[in-house]
Amino acid sequence: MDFAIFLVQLLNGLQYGLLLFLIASGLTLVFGVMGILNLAHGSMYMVGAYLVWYFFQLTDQFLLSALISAALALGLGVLIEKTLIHRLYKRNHLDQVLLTIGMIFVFNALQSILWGDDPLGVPVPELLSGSIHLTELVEYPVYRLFVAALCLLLAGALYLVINRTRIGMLIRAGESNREMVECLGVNINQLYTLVFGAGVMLAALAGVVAAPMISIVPGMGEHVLITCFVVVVIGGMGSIKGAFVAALLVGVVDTFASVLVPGVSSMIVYILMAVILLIKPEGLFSSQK
Amino acid sequence: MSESPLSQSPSQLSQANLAEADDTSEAHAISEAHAASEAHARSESTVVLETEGLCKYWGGVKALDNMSLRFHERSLHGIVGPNGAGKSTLLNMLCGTYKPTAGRIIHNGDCINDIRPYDFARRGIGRGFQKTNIYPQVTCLENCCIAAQRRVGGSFNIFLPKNSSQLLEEMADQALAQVGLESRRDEIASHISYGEQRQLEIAMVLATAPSVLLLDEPMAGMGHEESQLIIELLKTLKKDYCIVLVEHDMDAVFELSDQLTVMVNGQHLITGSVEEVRDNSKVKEAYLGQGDEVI
Amino acid sequence: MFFLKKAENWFVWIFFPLALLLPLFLEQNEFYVNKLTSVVIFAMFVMSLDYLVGRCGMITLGHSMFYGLGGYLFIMIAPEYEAVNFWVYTFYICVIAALIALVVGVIVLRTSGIYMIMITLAIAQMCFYFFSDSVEFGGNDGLFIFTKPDTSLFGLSFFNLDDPMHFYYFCLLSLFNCLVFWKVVTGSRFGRIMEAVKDNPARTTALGYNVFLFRLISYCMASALAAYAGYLFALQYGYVNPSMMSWQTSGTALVMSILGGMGSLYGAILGTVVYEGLHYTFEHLTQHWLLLMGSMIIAMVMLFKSGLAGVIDNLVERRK
Amino acid sequence: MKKHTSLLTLASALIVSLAGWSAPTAAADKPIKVGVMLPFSGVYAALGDAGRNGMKLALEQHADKLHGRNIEFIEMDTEARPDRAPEIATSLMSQKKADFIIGPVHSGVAMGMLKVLRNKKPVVIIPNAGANAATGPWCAPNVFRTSFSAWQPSYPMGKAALDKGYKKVVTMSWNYGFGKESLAAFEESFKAGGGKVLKKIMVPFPKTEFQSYITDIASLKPDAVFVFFAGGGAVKFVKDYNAMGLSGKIPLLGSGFLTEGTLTAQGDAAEGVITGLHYADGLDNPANHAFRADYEKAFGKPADLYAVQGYDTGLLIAMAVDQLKGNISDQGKLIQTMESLTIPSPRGDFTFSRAHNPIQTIYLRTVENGENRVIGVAAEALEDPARGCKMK
Repeated sequence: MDFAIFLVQLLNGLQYGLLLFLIASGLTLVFGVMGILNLAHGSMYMVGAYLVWYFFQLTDQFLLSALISAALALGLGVLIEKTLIHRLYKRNHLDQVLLTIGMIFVFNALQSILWGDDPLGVPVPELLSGSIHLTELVEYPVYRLFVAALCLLLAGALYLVINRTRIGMLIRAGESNREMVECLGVNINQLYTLVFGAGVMLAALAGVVAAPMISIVPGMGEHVLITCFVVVVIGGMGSIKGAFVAALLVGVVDTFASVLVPGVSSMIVYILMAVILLIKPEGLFSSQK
Repeated sequence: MSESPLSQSPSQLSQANLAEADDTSEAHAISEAHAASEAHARSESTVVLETEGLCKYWGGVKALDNMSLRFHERSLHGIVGPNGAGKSTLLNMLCGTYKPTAGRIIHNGDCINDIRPYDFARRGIGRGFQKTNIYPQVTCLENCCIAAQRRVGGSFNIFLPKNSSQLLEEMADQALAQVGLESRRDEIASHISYGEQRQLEIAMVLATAPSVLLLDEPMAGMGHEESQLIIELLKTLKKDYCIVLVEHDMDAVFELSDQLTVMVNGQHLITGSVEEVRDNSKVKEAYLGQGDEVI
Repeated sequence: MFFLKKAENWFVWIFFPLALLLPLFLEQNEFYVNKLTSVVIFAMFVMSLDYLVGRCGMITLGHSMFYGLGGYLFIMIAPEYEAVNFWVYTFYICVIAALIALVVGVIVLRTSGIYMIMITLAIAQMCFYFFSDSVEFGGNDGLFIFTKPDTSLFGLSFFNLDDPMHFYYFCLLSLFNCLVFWKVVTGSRFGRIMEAVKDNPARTTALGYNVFLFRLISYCMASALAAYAGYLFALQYGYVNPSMMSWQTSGTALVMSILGGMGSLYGAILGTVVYEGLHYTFEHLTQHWLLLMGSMIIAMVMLFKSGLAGVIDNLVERRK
Repeated sequence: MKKHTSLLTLASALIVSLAGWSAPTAAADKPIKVGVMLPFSGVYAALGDAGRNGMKLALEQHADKLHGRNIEFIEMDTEARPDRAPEIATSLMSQKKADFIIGPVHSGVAMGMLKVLRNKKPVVIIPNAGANAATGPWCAPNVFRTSFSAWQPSYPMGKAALDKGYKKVVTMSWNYGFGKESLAAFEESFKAGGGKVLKKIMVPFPKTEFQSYITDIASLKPDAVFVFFAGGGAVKFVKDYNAMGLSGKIPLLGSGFLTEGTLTAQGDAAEGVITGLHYADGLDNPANHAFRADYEKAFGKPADLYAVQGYDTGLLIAMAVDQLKGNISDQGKLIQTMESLTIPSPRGDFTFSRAHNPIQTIYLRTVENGENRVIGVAAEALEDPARGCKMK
């Protein structure tokens, strides 16, 4: 592997990792603040991709479709929290697992009924459709760089929100001590609704920005779910910073392993997770004590 | 359990004599009736548990620094200090939850630094927790059965029915009787009052037949009357066991302790009789300096 | 005697006689017998998971690994074209599975909660990909078992594995034995401490018990019985496939177990039967059965606090 | 109140599940029972749907040739889960007493299904799954296939690549049975003609992160790339290949599934991809034109390969029933009749080999303006070698 190719691969890995982070951040946020294990998180990613495809068919405007989809996802998240999740805070994790598995079924069925089972695609927006020459053969599409930049931007924004705002303070407080937040006189219900909605929106947003790069197919949510859980666990449940580091780690390791050690590439992320959990049983940056 | 005085090292002897001297005066203050017998018991007492230069660092923070203490048989050793003084850290190390960074823990003459956490209980070091720590969904009797079963054995037998042993039940009943919870025998543990739950916790430790009882704030969060119950209970128990008591309730500690250690910021400040400690200027300084607690 | 709780007693006395008689009405129909057999086999697997999660507090999403291994181990250790003894190989498979669980458990049981879920998942996925990528074990398409084992014991053959009815009754007996076994275990001195470990590991350590060892033993037992169920599944159709080890299999089993009422053991049977029954019905009702299934699961979790067993418990207690 | 609702839900759950178990098995002798086991949910749902539609279209069109016998369809969702295959197959055979069993799409499911159905009463017609074994070591008198073996579309591509002057190629596919068999068939003819395979990349199924592999291909600089992917993976691969700037520089060849039913989603990225397959949408023959018009009219969307295969399955049933004048009770005769048929398929006429796999023409196609255009014939009347099949 010469150096130029090495750099391209590194870029591949980082870009994949950043997208993973975008999906995983919502998952870890919801778990960290609310203690909810949302197995239907992957379905939200799927919903985002299908929504943007649908609105793109109607409007032919990618940006507009993306905004509508994100807003709808936020609404969906709030709705789910208000109607279902809300009643389960006092129950144990396993009931939440059962509920969210039920939700996976429902979303998969709705997807099949509403949008059919053919693989779908969304074209890359005109403005971002160019590509940059990296080596004599390899080009890098501008859209992917844009997605990487967007993910970085969102990561930065999340960092600022969590560390610099009042809501962020409550979220941090919630991560370390859930009862305490209630003592602060905060309306915990509103905070939870907001956080769950935001989590769903982040996942859907990932689906939206990924849509032009991927094929939109049934079952896409489940594939991504497991990888996301790996990322979240490596990073330490509930830690946004951990999810960021872990996502990049998984992205880069997976990319290089698939080329260098193809024999174990199917297992590499699991091996990575197992090793990290053996060294640090609570993940890299656990906030739960 | 009782060793002959001949086997004691000179230092232990002097310690014992010291304790005796302290005790007579203190015993006066508590109860004249028991004074004679207690003084007698103390004079023969031996060191059961001992720490030598015990340290615990969390990263760069010294939670506990160079702590050397001796805990005697059939006596109650109180440990006080402001919040964050390292009392719970000390207790957690004495029962094996934390491993010491440096120093030694000696039980009946053996260094037990490196034994497994569960082996502490097997050696007779039983502990109660700061927060109530029982099995809330089963009966009080069952709580004590779980504790006593280790003595009966068969815990790895997957075919031996759990209620097959008369002996086990007797042991559990006896432990309940010791703390005066016979009447609550068949109640679900989470249904009895908070004070009773603390008593139950002590009963569970007793059911393991310990020689040392490590108690972490058994009176925390209790009303006056409930506290009084525990105080009476501890007074009885200290006739038979070596008790290490971490407690915030100063009145109770002064009333109960044979020996008293004051800790500040992980450091050992003073160990002595209640009077010695009460009159010590360093102690007053430390507490007044902290400002949040006054003796 | 074993079934102390009233609801449990009722369930056992209704379910098993019913299950015994049912095939007599379905004799002409091989499919129903086969379907019932696979439900009974899966219930055994779910029960072992139910013990692990509900009675030991160890939540695993990698239990399907042992289910799949039950089938694959047979293929690995038995000669391809020679009938081996069923009982001997049952013993082998359970022992080997327990040994594997011993090694895996030493790694896995260092963690707990969500981290344990994930690390068990990771190990199961590795195992899944090992078989799925392998050439010699048929890869993604799976493998056939050409020769079914011979079931004679001391020269006497009680039943024939190729006869679906025989096989069904044998599996039903196995299920009953499993239930009794788990009841005995949970009612034993070991079970008492295991329960204590689940409720309060710190306290149990402080009482002088080696918590890790209790967990490890339970993990090995549950894994061995999961492998046994997988072994029976492989024998039913003579076919193994890596999808037996997929995380979806673990997930389904977990759903059945929660649905039935976590930790109630007999709830595992209840959960499996109801889940499979609903699945079967909805599937024949509409192509979009997933929608009905999902809604049903959501409805049940919202309404029943401790699964179906909890509902039955309440009913029976109220009548008292 | 709350107790009541929960009770009701419980009761209904129990009743519904019990009702399921005790569904009556009334067996009317009259209609011909066609059991369908295709995936109607999950990743392969689109394929299952198209196959079923095609088959129904054929049987409706030829309803007059069934000698008064009706067709009763029994549809089962395999969910593409191999572990469920034996159960569903038994259900169709013993419970529903199906005369024909149609399925599946997924090769793993095919293996589990054949385990149960080989040499049994129902006649099995495989409308898609291409595992070589089904008409190889696992062939059986009662098992027919109207689609292809994995070997068929890939084998001629080796020669086609050599003809175009490609000497060094990289091959790539998902690491599962069908992918491996496709690559092996390609290599068989490619190596025999003196070609060299630089690297064989097996991607774990169902991973769709292809960028690192494509970068790897770029670093190897082969003359061409031969791949097998299908469905969503094919869309993603072709898009990634184009996005990384390789299309137009390193020609992309593939087993035909790379561009079947995926072209809309692939968009411009698929332009110029060369594939081999036994069918192409734009195939110029009367049967195809008629079929495509009818299909679009009936289902409101254009037909694809999977619909054609389903259609031929329907044709096969209809023609066999017609020849036997509606009496299909003698399995031996039925099989004999089916073996002798020439199917007037939209892909061109085909007959069955001794292993019951179609002997068919493989077309060479390229993507132009979002359509698979036939640019030649890769192999005329190609017969699968049926290695390991002991049937005469």
